[in-house]
Amino acid sequence: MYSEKVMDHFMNPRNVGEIEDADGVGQVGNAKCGDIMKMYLKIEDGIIKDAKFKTFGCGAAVATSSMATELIKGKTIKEAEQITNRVVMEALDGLPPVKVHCSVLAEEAIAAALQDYRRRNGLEEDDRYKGCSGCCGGCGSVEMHHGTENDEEAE
Amino acid sequence: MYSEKVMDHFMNPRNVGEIEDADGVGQVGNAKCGDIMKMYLKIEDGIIKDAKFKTFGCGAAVATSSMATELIKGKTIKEAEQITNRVVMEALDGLPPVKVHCSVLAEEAIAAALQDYRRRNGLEEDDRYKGCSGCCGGCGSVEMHHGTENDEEAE
Amino acid sequence: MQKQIIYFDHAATTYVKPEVFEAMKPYFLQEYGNPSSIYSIGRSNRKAVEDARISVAKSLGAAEPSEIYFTGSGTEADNWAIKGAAQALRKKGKHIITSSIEHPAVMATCEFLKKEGYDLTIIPVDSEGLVHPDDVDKAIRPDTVIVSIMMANNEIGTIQPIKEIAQVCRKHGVLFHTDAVQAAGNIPIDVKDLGVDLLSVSGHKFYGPKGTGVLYIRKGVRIENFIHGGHQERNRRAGTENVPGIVGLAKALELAVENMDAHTRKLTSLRDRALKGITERIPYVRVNGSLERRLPGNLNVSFRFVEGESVLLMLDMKGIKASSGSACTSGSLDPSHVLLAIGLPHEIAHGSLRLSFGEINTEEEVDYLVDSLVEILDKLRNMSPLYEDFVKGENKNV
Amino acid sequence: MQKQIIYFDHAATTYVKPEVFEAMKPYFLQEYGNPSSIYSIGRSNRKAVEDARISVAKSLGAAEPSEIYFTGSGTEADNWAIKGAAQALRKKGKHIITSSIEHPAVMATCEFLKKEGYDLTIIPVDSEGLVHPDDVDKAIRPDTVIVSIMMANNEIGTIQPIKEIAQVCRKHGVLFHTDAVQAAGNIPIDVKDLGVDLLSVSGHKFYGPKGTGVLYIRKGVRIENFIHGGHQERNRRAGTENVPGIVGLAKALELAVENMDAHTRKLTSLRDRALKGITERIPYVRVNGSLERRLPGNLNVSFRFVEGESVLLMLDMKGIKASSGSACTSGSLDPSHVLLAIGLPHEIAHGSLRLSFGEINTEEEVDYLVDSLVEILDKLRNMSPLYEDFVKGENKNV
Ligand SMILES: Cc1ncc(COP(=O)(O)O)c(C=O)c1O
Ligand SMILES: Cc1ncc(COP(=O)(O)O)c(C=O)c1O
Repeated sequence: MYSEKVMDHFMNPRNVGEIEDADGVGQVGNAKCGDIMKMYLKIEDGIIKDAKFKTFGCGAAVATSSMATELIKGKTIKEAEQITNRVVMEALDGLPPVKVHCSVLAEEAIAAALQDYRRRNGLEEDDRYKGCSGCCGGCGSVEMHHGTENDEEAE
Repeated sequence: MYSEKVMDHFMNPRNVGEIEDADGVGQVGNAKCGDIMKMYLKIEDGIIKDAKFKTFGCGAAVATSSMATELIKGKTIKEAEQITNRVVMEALDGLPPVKVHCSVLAEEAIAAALQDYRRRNGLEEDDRYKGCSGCCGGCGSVEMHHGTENDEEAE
Repeated sequence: MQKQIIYFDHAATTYVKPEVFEAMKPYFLQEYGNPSSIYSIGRSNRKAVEDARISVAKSLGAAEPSEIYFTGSGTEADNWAIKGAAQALRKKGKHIITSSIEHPAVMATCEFLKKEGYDLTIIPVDSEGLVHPDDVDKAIRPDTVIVSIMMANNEIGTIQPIKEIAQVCRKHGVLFHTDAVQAAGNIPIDVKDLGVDLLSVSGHKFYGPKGTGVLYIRKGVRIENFIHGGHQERNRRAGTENVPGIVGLAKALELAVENMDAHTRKLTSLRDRALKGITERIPYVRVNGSLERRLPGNLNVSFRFVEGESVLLMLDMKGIKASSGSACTSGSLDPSHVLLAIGLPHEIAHGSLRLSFGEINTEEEVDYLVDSLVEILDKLRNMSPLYEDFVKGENKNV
Repeated sequence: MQKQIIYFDHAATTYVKPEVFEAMKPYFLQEYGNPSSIYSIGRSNRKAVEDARISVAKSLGAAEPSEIYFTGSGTEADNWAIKGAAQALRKKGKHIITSSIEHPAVMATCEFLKKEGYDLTIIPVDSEGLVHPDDVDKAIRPDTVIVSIMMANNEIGTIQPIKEIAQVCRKHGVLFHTDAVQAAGNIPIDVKDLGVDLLSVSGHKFYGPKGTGVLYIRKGVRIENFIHGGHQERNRRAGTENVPGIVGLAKALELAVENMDAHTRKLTSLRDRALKGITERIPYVRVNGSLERRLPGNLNVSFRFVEGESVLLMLDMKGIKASSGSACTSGSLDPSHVLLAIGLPHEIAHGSLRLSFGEINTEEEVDYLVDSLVEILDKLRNMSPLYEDFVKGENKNV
């Protein structure tokens, strides 16, 4: 079902973790849909010096997170904005049709983290980023995603 | 599907043929249903001295004809009248349900031949015999069976 | 009574070819996973199913593998096509067209829909068993939802002008289904060239396994699902895939298409040999169906004055397996509806024999068949009151 | 990554046992005749089918072999039972009752009928997945035509009080169907004692072949046919009989019933060993379904903060095959409707794993599974933003 590249990035994900003093943090998706991506960026002089992620989700979600962080590291913000879900998918040698939404999530997670960076730095917000298109139609803005439905107790 | 007895009487039918100077001849069934039995009886002093048959029909039709002639040979007319389809079937170790009508036909062929004998000899006709019950519901009296739908040309 | 079995009933069912069996085997014992599973044992199964789909698509000339749906039988494919189309197009109308010589899988399905309130037009056939496209043209109404005409008949082997009928249907914008259960693997099929919308196949007519079938659904054609449930077959036919069955069907069809020329030559030659022997040596015989537009392996003859089952049983005692009408309808008292439809009187229809030749048959077997028939017909006619009447009538005429 | 495969997904499908395969084999290659034929090769097939029917009747406790109908899958049996009853009883009404944890084969069939204008009542289950007979009692209306409640659930293994539900239905004179696809061959079934009217079975859940099923129809119960066509199965299910499949299903069920005690002991012990290992060594785990009324081989657990497919894939990399929810529904984005029905929040339902043990499994395999899960959960939770939030929250609370 998954390409070898996907399986490689799933089994050996690059850039897993947090960045304590991140310059931008974005989280998209929600637990209801089964996918949450949280992206941490370290940005210096408009260049993405480091990127890390945490992901709750399926194999494709983990692999696209991993690939997306790989693709944006060392890029300028402008360049990072060009990393669409299509680019991530191609870098992974494709995804099964039912998993395409995961790559959309990766694109949106980057966008959300960049938006957070702009906001923190008083930069003009990118009106291209209108919030997540929604893995399952239920998503709203970045803030809304954060921590939703994450407070129920497992027995 | 058929018992060994049925197959034996089908493959080696007893009493096939005509009796030139028969005392009673009966024919039942019709070609439309795929079964016709013609029974010839030689009767002396109220005893069936000989019985022969010709049958157009399936394995069960041939076997019941054969068994029926065997059963009535040497019997008095009264005794022969007791040979119901059930008796013929039992003597053959049974028939598949869809073939039970063939044994009815055998009973009726005997009855028709005996009726013919009575008629020829001015004896009282047996009101028990009302004509064939019909292998396929389409039959009427003995006369009607005779030769019906038997005149179409094969190409 | 000889011990060896001579099988002339390949239209009823075929054995599974050893190559086909070998292809199926691993999917029973080792590669048994569920194709819907995401792990690797399930994935190899998934691949086997999708490879089979590609292969069947190629064998039938489909534009895309996604037009191929695996079913549990030819009958299921027929039910699905007709009921599914009727249901999907309810708003358009409730009129169905079929022919008078369809297999019960189509005929009983149409009769069921008739009971449900559908109008049913049954197109007659000519004396060779052919449907005339013009008759279809005339029968189509604005409320017609589907036309179902079989590609090749299972009893008399007649091959219909499917391409022409498909054109008529397309002209009217009406869905066209063909039951190709007897055709598939026996004559070339190219669904694109034929222009059909729906086409049914059954695995066990070309040396594949029983309990397997295919419904071809042309891309863009929407019919209602028939078996509802899980997401198998792209949400259109539910039930855990019969992986060995699917692999076997595809392999068998592949082999059949590969060997089509040799198969046709061999079966036609056996058929013609039998035909010649029978008609030369047995009087009062009628050959049923078209001699030109005919399945290579099919021969259907009527022997006057005798009844078919008797002939079959006596052949069976000689080790020869054949059929009288369709195997499916044995047990019924009525003679074959197909033989009646081509105009045979009942008593002659009753005396009919279907011989369907296959790849294992030999000329020696055919010669033995003819010898056996000569002997059997002699015996049965001597036992027949109809023959007696006929001979007496003849003698009178002399 | 180890090469050997460890299969813990027997609820999705099983391999075919070698004895079963051997029983099927002759019907592919030698005894290939059509059971509807009258000649001897067909007759031996007929006998094989009828012997299988007798055997299945015995295995299920049916009063008569004639109550057993062979189908092309468990899904087909479910479709037939529900649609057939609905159609036959249309005059009585258009109300159907089912439960919230049915397999898609039942659920999608009911949804289809709903689209056709039927009223559908879906009975909820409690937190263990149990249907309460009282709820069925209350749901039955004068226009109810059928109640369909599964015998044992495919995801959480819960066994329903079928006898009690059947009594409720009988009291009201309403037909009762149970999908026993997961139950058959795994727990004892006695249709007479249960008092059900209709019961579905699938061959590939107890080491029999895929693409085979059974519908038990109690004597006297009249439902409309589902697959129309030839006269097979006493005119009630058309299509050339899948003789090897039927023989295989019967043989597999026979073996399962014979070995039921040992099977139950072994699977329960493996299941309990896994349960103990997992709950002792992994925190934040929830066990789903009843521990008392449960299929012996079923274990269903939810791991908080992680997503099920990731767990499955990592297990797969270690050679371990399991399932997350039902195999049939993988490919869907929604978490299992069964887990939601027993009250799990979405995110916890997403992190669920179904382990279904089988006769080939060993204690060593179970121990390896537990070790693997410990390692995998550690890795995935470290990658999970939900776990990060949870830990930070915990820390804050300290
Ligand atoms: C409870 C239940 N019902 C029905 C089915 C469908 O059976 P089949 O796959 O044979 O169609 C399954 C399994 O797939 C099942 O687990
Ligand atoms: C023309 C035709 N259609 C349909 C069928 C039904 O196929 P199956 O037996 O696979 O259901 C048959 C044969 O049985 C057939 O000959």
